Amino acid sequence: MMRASIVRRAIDIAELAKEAASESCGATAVFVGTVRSTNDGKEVTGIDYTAYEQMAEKEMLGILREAAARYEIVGGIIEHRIGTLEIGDASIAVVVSHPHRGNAMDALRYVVDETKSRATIWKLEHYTDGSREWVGAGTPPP
Amino acid sequence: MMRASIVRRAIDIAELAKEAASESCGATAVFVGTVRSTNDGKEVTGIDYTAYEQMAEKEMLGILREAAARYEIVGGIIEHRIGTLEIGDASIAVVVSHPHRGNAMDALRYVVDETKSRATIWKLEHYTDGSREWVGAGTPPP
Amino acid sequence: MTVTVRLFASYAESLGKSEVEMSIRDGATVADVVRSITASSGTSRLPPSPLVAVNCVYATPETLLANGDEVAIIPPVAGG
Amino acid sequence: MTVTVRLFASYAESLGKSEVEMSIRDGATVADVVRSITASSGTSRLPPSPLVAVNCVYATPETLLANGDEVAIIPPVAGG
Repeated sequence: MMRASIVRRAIDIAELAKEAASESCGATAVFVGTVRSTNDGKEVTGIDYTAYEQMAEKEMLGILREAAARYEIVGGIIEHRIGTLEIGDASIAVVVSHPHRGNAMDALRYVVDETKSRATIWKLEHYTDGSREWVGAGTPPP
Repeated sequence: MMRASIVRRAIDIAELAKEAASESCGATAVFVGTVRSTNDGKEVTGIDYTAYEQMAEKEMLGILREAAARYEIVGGIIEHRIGTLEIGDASIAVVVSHPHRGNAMDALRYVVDETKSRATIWKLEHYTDGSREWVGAGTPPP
Repeated sequence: MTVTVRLFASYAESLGKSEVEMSIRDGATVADVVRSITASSGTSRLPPSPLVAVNCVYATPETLLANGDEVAIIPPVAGG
Repeated sequence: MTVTVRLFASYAESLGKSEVEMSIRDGATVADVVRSITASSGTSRLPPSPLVAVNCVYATPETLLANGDEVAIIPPVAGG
């Protein structure tokens, strides 16, 4: 079970964990990224996420397939939310499942790191002083 | 927010993630261990978990404090369920939160591995052929 | 022939649009489209050789374009 | 004086009980209690020197016991 989706609604972690689970898998590892109140010392009020959706979903599904090949995960889901998010809102959730815990956690890190650096998604941060900034964190591969 | 509990009811992952979250933390990492249908090639029907509860909770809280010292996690929760569990039931959930993802995932692995090897908890596996076995996976430290 | 050029995030903001239909000559490349976008907008916020995907696959400046292609100019990503 | 001995998992099963009140002499150690438990049960399922915790803190065979101590004999753990 592999799925990668750009969504415009709240992310439901419990649902995702259930979806990625299977009877053969004793280990489910989950990462949830939320909008935090400060970034680089600036007070954040919220973030607008935008995406090149079709390509982001393709790239994220590719990342899950790479994780399946490297770590033999059985289930893998990425949901990335776009739109206007407030402090504490979940912007991304990654869930992977494997019979054993080591591989599940290795795969989790791989999928989270690769998604951050490769998915065609952008964020515009808004600050308490009224300013805003496009965050340019990663560099996608050629 | 650090908490370590032995529980006798179903583990609610979404609740735990909410409990461990804070506005300063952009990253929440979660591990869920579930009873899987096979172990060492044998077909499992269920597992009875027992614990030396008071010591297990003390040990698990100690592990969370170690993770806070090593990885500066802000929130950390361990819930371990005991009693008779069926295939697919969650026996353990670990949730840690940190401003950044790397530390959250490092801490998750530390807490999960240490809990497995140190918490005074035992499992009696039941198999489809009617046999049963005390699983002796780890060795606690002296 | 015609291609659709897509712009995102800071690039879309600098250029004041997120999608452009563009007529190109036969044999036109990714580099031609990028030059044309930069010239028409008079902006310097696009790097000289930005990342470009054609139909959701990363391309090089020399990649030849075909009628109907979607040419996306990709700013540094920042998901998560 | 009296201590409470607690047994778990396979040890509790082998010995047919999970808790024993035991009278000990002054100066008795963890090793004395372990020997006594093994002798009284006639079982060989306890290792000669199992892990023992006194009041939830791991102890050594030489650890001296006090009245009211909880002495837990700890099988290899297998949580998770």
